[in-house]
Amino acid sequence: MTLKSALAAFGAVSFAVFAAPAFAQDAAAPPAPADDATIFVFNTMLFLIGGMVVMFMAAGFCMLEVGLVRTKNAATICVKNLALYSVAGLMFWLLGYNLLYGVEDGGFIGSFAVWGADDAATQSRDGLRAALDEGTGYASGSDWFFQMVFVATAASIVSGTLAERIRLWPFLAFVAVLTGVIYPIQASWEWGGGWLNAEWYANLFGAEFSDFAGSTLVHATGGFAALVGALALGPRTGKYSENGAVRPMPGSSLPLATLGTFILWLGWFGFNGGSQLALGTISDAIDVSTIFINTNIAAAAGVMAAMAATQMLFGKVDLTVALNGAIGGLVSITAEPLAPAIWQAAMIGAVGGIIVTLTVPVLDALKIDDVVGAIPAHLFCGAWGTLIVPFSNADASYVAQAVGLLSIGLFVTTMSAIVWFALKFAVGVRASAEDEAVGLDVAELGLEAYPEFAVR
Amino acid sequence: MTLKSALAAFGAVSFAVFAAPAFAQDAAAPPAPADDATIFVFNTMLFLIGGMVVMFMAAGFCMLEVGLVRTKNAATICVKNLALYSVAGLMFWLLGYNLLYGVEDGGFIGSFAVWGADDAATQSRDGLRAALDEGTGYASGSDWFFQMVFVATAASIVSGTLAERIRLWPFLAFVAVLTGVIYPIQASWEWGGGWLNAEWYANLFGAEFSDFAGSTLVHATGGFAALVGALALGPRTGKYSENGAVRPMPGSSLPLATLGTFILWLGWFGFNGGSQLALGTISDAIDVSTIFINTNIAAAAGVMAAMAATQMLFGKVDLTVALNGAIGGLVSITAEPLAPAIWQAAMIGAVGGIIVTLTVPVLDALKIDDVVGAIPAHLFCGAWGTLIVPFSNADASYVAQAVGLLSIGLFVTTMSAIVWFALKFAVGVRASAEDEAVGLDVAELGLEAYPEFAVR
Amino acid sequence: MTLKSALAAFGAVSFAVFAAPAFAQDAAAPPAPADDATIFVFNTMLFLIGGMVVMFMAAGFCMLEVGLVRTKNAATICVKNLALYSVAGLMFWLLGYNLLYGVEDGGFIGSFAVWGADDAATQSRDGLRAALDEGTGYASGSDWFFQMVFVATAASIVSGTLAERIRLWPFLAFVAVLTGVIYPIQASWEWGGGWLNAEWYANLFGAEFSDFAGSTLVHATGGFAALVGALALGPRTGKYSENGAVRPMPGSSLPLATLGTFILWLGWFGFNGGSQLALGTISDAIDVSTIFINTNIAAAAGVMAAMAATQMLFGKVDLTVALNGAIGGLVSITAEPLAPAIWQAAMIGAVGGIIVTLTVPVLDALKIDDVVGAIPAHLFCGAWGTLIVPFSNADASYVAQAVGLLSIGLFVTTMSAIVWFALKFAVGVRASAEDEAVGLDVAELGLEAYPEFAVR
Amino acid sequence: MKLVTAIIKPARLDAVKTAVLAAGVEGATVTDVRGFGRQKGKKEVYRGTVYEPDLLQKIRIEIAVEDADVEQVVEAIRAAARSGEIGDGKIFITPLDDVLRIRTGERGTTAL
Amino acid sequence: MKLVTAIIKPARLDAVKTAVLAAGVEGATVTDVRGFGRQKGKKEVYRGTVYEPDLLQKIRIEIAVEDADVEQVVEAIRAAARSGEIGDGKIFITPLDDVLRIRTGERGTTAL
Amino acid sequence: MKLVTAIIKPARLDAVKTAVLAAGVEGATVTDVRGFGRQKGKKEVYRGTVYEPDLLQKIRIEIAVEDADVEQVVEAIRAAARSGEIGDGKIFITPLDDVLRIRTGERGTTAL
Ligand SMILES: Nc1ncnc2c1ncn2[C@@H]1O[C@H](COP(=O)(O)OP(=O)(O)O)[C@@H](O)[C@H]1O
Ligand SMILES: Nc1ncnc2c1ncn2[C@@H]1O[C@H](COP(=O)(O)OP(=O)(O)O)[C@@H](O)[C@H]1O
Ligand SMILES: Nc1ncnc2c1ncn2[C@@H]1O[C@H](COP(=O)(O)OP(=O)(O)O)[C@@H](O)[C@H]1O
Repeated sequence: MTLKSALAAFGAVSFAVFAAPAFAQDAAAPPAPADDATIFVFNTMLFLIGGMVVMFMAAGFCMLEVGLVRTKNAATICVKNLALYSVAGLMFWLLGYNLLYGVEDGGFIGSFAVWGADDAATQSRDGLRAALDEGTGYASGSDWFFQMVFVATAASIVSGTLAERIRLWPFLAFVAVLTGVIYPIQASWEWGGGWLNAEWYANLFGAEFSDFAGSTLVHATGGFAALVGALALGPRTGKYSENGAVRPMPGSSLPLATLGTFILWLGWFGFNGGSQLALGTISDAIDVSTIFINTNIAAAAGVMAAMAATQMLFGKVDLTVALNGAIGGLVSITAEPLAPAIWQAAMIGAVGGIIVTLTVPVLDALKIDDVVGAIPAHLFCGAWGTLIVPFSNADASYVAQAVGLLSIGLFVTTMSAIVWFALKFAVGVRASAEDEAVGLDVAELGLEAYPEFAVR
Repeated sequence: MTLKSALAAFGAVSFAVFAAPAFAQDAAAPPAPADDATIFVFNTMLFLIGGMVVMFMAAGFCMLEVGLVRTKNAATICVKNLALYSVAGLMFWLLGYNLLYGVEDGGFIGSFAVWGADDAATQSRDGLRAALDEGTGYASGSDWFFQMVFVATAASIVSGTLAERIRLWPFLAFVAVLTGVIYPIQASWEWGGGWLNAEWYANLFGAEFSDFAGSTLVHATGGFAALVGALALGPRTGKYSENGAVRPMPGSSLPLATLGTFILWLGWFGFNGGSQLALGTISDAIDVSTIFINTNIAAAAGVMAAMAATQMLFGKVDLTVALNGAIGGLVSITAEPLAPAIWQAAMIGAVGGIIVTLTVPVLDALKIDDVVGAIPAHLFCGAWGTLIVPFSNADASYVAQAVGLLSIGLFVTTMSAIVWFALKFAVGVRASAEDEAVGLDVAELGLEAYPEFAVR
Repeated sequence: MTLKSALAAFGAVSFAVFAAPAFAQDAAAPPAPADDATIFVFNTMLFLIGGMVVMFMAAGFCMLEVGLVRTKNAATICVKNLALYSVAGLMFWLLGYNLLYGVEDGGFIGSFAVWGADDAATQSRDGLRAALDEGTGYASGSDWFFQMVFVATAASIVSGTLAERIRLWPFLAFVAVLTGVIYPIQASWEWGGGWLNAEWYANLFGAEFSDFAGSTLVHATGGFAALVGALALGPRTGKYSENGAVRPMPGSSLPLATLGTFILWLGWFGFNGGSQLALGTISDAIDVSTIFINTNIAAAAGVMAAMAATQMLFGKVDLTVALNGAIGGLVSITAEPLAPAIWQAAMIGAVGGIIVTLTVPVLDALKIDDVVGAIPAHLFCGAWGTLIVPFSNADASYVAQAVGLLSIGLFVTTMSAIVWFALKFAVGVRASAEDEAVGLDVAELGLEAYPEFAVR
Repeated sequence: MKLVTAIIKPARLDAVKTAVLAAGVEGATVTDVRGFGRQKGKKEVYRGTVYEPDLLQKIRIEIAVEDADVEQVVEAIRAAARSGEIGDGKIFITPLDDVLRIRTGERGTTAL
Repeated sequence: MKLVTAIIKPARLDAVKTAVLAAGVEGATVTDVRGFGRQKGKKEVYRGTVYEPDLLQKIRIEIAVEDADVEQVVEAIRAAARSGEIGDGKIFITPLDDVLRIRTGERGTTAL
Repeated sequence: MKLVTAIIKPARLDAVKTAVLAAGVEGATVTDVRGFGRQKGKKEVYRGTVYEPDLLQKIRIEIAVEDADVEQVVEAIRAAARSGEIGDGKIFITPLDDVLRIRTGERGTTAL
């Protein structure tokens, strides 16, 4: 190698790899960044590992729900959770991803196209650098995987609320539309770079809409769909008597519900941490760490707040509300897990825990039958988390947050209503009263979840 | 530092680290690879993280099996799963690893030697580079760990099939031989670089045998061992009456079985993804992402296919078959999770789900009592996945796949038969009819899995 | 860029990134290390991923304990585990971390200050290098997260021992003091660089105290606190009759206890592996791999030893003791998971399994009622693991280990006794005999863990 | 006095309870039982195997009543438990020599 | 009519069911119960503690029969339930004043 | 012979068992049941909803005794089961025509 070619090579290298430390003599300069290939792998790993634990949230929702339904519907809720995760994956491949990310800047809907991996952009040195600059320096498949497991989460929320009375196949039909169409369209408005991120929006409402990991896009969306479903279906037979009395139908296995909550808590590190979308730089690594802490503190505060609130209001700690409190805290911090100071995260989560405690009975008073408390935890706390973003993030605006939340709420509610009522009239969504009485397990599946156990 | 030494150092650097971008002026050149130490760490992390989630599959199998046996055998299946994972780890250290990887190129069996970490090769710059080129640039211990958890998987398969009637210690004796001897020898033929990878084999049958993550090597092997065990043991007392009637013995806790399936699904990302064996380059990161997607889609398709098939054939969705369908889809894609297009992965997995649905009753018709459906899911789908590799991978040959599968099947079947019958005549493997009636928990362990629950 | 600036930049680069291969011509030289930013990210990932799986141990403890208590106290143990993890996180933020790591070299106690992230040191090139040299080259938040989940582990141990008779809020008060004050102070002596690491200590006792991942600092500490609690509370009503008979109160769900054990086993890879505190270099990656192997082998040996011991002593394998054996093996290897050869790790773990088997009945003979066997597994095996460190690590001294263990034992015992008795006299810690009879679930929470299941 | 023991379908428990309370009964004891009789289990398929569950879930209600109230109580149960399908169950009437209330030690009909 | 109530070992349920069906019985009601008597629990070791379970799992079968069939049914149960070991159980015969079939309202032996 | 059937609070089972053994009883059969009567469930709050459980856990003990022993056994049960609070339960005494020990075929009081 001649001096000249060595220097030429070197020049390229210093541009490509060492662009930052141009003033490299200065010991106080920021550290040289990792090289681009390394950053690419780190980013991809973030999605894959984060995606794995978020995938495991499917098990968490399943356990939470199976623990909170009665034994006679426990196998059905298992089938639903297994199937909804499957359907979500298939629909997000066939339709969802490109509806979400195929949207134009400032647009309202993406494109109708089956997704396929495309890593051409990152195969050249400059292409990779450009991708890293744009925040897309990762394997395209890892991104798909990560986004897919998010969709499944939204669907899980619905299954919990509507448990014990919805028929299996109509439920899955709704899930297919939710995960293939409704969720992607509204998410495209924000994460796809659609109109909630448009300049006119920011000008009009003070800032772009901001939803870091999906308090609104995932959780409130699932919650809205669940709420409309609960209204379309009506409550479980016998849940509310005419005289206004509410009949408790206690969950059949609180240990499994607790396990489910722990699994969800675990998964949330992937959910929020992975939403940083990058891990290849020092600052990304620091940010992901901050997100882990805020996520954990918010959940912890949600638990303690729900425990304290149930103790004070009802004279006893209610485990099932404490579990909802953990979820409520987690959902609350999801819109902005990075910006808050720890005390802010604690406060945001604690309010989430209190919201859950207060609104669970409110839904019952309204005769909206939400079997597992998903509407308080995901919808109400999702709204709270979204609206409180400007408290810790100066770049956000309360008005912009409210407008975004309402827009998405309106869209999801309308679309869900159309689908629920279409299904209702076309095929019927609700199990017959008799099937409900014997339980969906025997009625729909012809088996029992706990066949040997004597059940009262 | 003088210019001369600087340039000398630089020259070395450009060779070591920037070998690829020799034409570094060209912006369209591939990105510079990460440096060797980084690649080494990435590769090691892939094994460690992948290994962790595969390790957790031991819990998944345990939960799946405990949910599908009757309460009176539930504690015993827990002991078996805990112990088989332990035995597998010890045997793979004492015997297995070197029997597997100590094989000569084209050979039939490795060496008899206790395994010990050896990282000498990667301690020098050139040694590391050479190791990376050969695909062995990782901590030797991380490789051992990853391979070890695979062995445990094969043993788990056996425990499910033979549940509710096999005695504890003879079962563990079989596991010791399976994980220390039988599994390693057959796996050496392929993953050790043995005869299934030999040139003569490729010449004779059109290609080397190809089994990316072990549809045959792990799953069919476990399935063959289980099948022979089921024949050696006979069915549970009362399972088949003389008039041909099959008595269902429903699983005692479908929620736990569902949890187990989700854990297995999670673990499979490590199982298949980790089998890429490298994560330090852009292309490896992309490949691992592809593997994640195909793995997930195959499982999802397996679930939906099994649900649809049970609905059509039996008039009802059968949750337990849907769970088997997930496993069937996963096993089917395991032989080749990288090459298929997504639609191919979906198809491969869906067929897996259908295979399971159709063959579960066939085994019953043959009076082969497979308590958890492991033979359909692991053996039949393992065979299917192996044979279908050439559908997506042009480098594979149908004949080569069939010959490999049959060879391994023959070997594992013969060896297992020898061990099962030796155990049968030496110490007896089957619990007495009376012990079976009261349940192995009380008979063998002197306790009950659910002592306070009233059981019908 | 002029030649001069190029060369200047280059010089800096070669110092920063390529310091090691100064003699780069030598192919036998060690491989060039990864660049500093990469190492930073790797280290941070180790903490985050390790921390995630250790966090999941909270679920593991919860399942182990809920499986080993009776149904009537199952919901309460769930609340306790959920809340203790929450309290631990909050207290370690408010008090614990700085009490632990704010200690002076050779000191006895850290500072009273709320923790906040501080990543200033690693923002400059030289600062980062210095941090890496000192072993602190990671995101400060990732470190906090990792240490926090350790604290929670210690608290989990206490909840298991005292189950079925301790009241909820007093228990949580104790947990707050344990995780906010007691644990951090004693841990500061070793991990904070306090007096157990002082030169005078090493001179006096032959070596510094050595506890890699916390056999003493985490497990024995939890065990001491639990032991004092058990003495302060007394045994469950009816457990021991005057005539010396012990009434077994079998765990209500051994499958859940088994699941919990598998989760703990999984988490332990993060617990011990993450305690390497670094993953960015080849040697760290190799070390972490070694730790994984030793951790796994010790647990496997613990299981098999406990199974063999119960078989020989009691004539039957006892699943619950085998589960304790896994934990015992894991705790035993935790003081030194890196230095032992595999056979040493196997031996250390096996002894742990035997210790558990032998001491579970001893506690009963002493009428110390440890509901889940946490004192044998965590305290006795923690002591064993600590004392045996010099067997494999030549830099440790038996005397130094014993002195450290006793010092910490004395401190934790004294502090715990003060807190337990203060709580006892101030508010009372023990549920009334009547509450104990109906079960804490109904008495304290007003609900049942398994409300539909008929319980004997 | 008589002991009236009814074997009914689980889904009818609430209705029967309400009915007997309305008929003046002050207490009853309920047991989860299984029964077989003319009613056959619905054919089910489990993992591809068709079978008929042979023992069906039933509820057993025992009520101690004064002789004078027997017919009224029996009729209340019958009306509330009846769906008209096979398997609705039976009511058994057996003699009851004496009753004692544990709390007070009262005997006979005052103990009911 | 009589009510024949047998307390048997759980493992014998299938055999007894088959036997009474063969003896002309058309229905029966089964309850999971626990019992104590001469039979002692097998000594067990749990976590190193030796103990004897004091209540053993039993099955209670209740069959309403016509007076004429009592001996035949009792004998069928006895033969099928017997293993010859302590703890095989008991058969109680108690008077049954009347029976009513809920579905039809039939009374007496036709309701059996 | 008589069949003495007691409905008691679950927490009293051990005491009652000890008492009847002391009173010379050699065996008994125990069933988990639920009951309603004068005793009301404690008001509970579940997820913010106040409710009263309507069926309470009880234990049913059946003991076959010789006529001569009836009062002694009844008194032993009463004393051991009594807490003095509403809901302590009832003891029913019903006629028992005959008993058979399955193992030996013995009938009558010798079969007890
Ligand atoms: N001879 C009998 N003795 C005791 N219980 C019976 C008897 N016959 C029926 N039963 C109980 O009554 C239930 C219903 O009886 P079945 O013959 O199925 O229908 P039906 O009540 O309409 O005649 C059975 O499941 C069983 O529990
Ligand atoms: N006096 C009794 N009253 C009610 N049930 C009894 C009585 N004696 C025995 N039993 C029941 O019969 C079962 C078997 O009785 P046991 O004395 O153990 O053996 P055996 O039937 O051989 O005499 C007991 O477990 C109990 O359920
Ligand atoms: N008439 C009855 N027939 C059958 N069982 C009854 C009757 N009355 C009460 N019981 C049983 O006795 C239990 C206690 O009765 P309850 O009226 O609550 O209190 P007390 O025994 O103090 O009168 C009830 O839960 C029920 O199981």
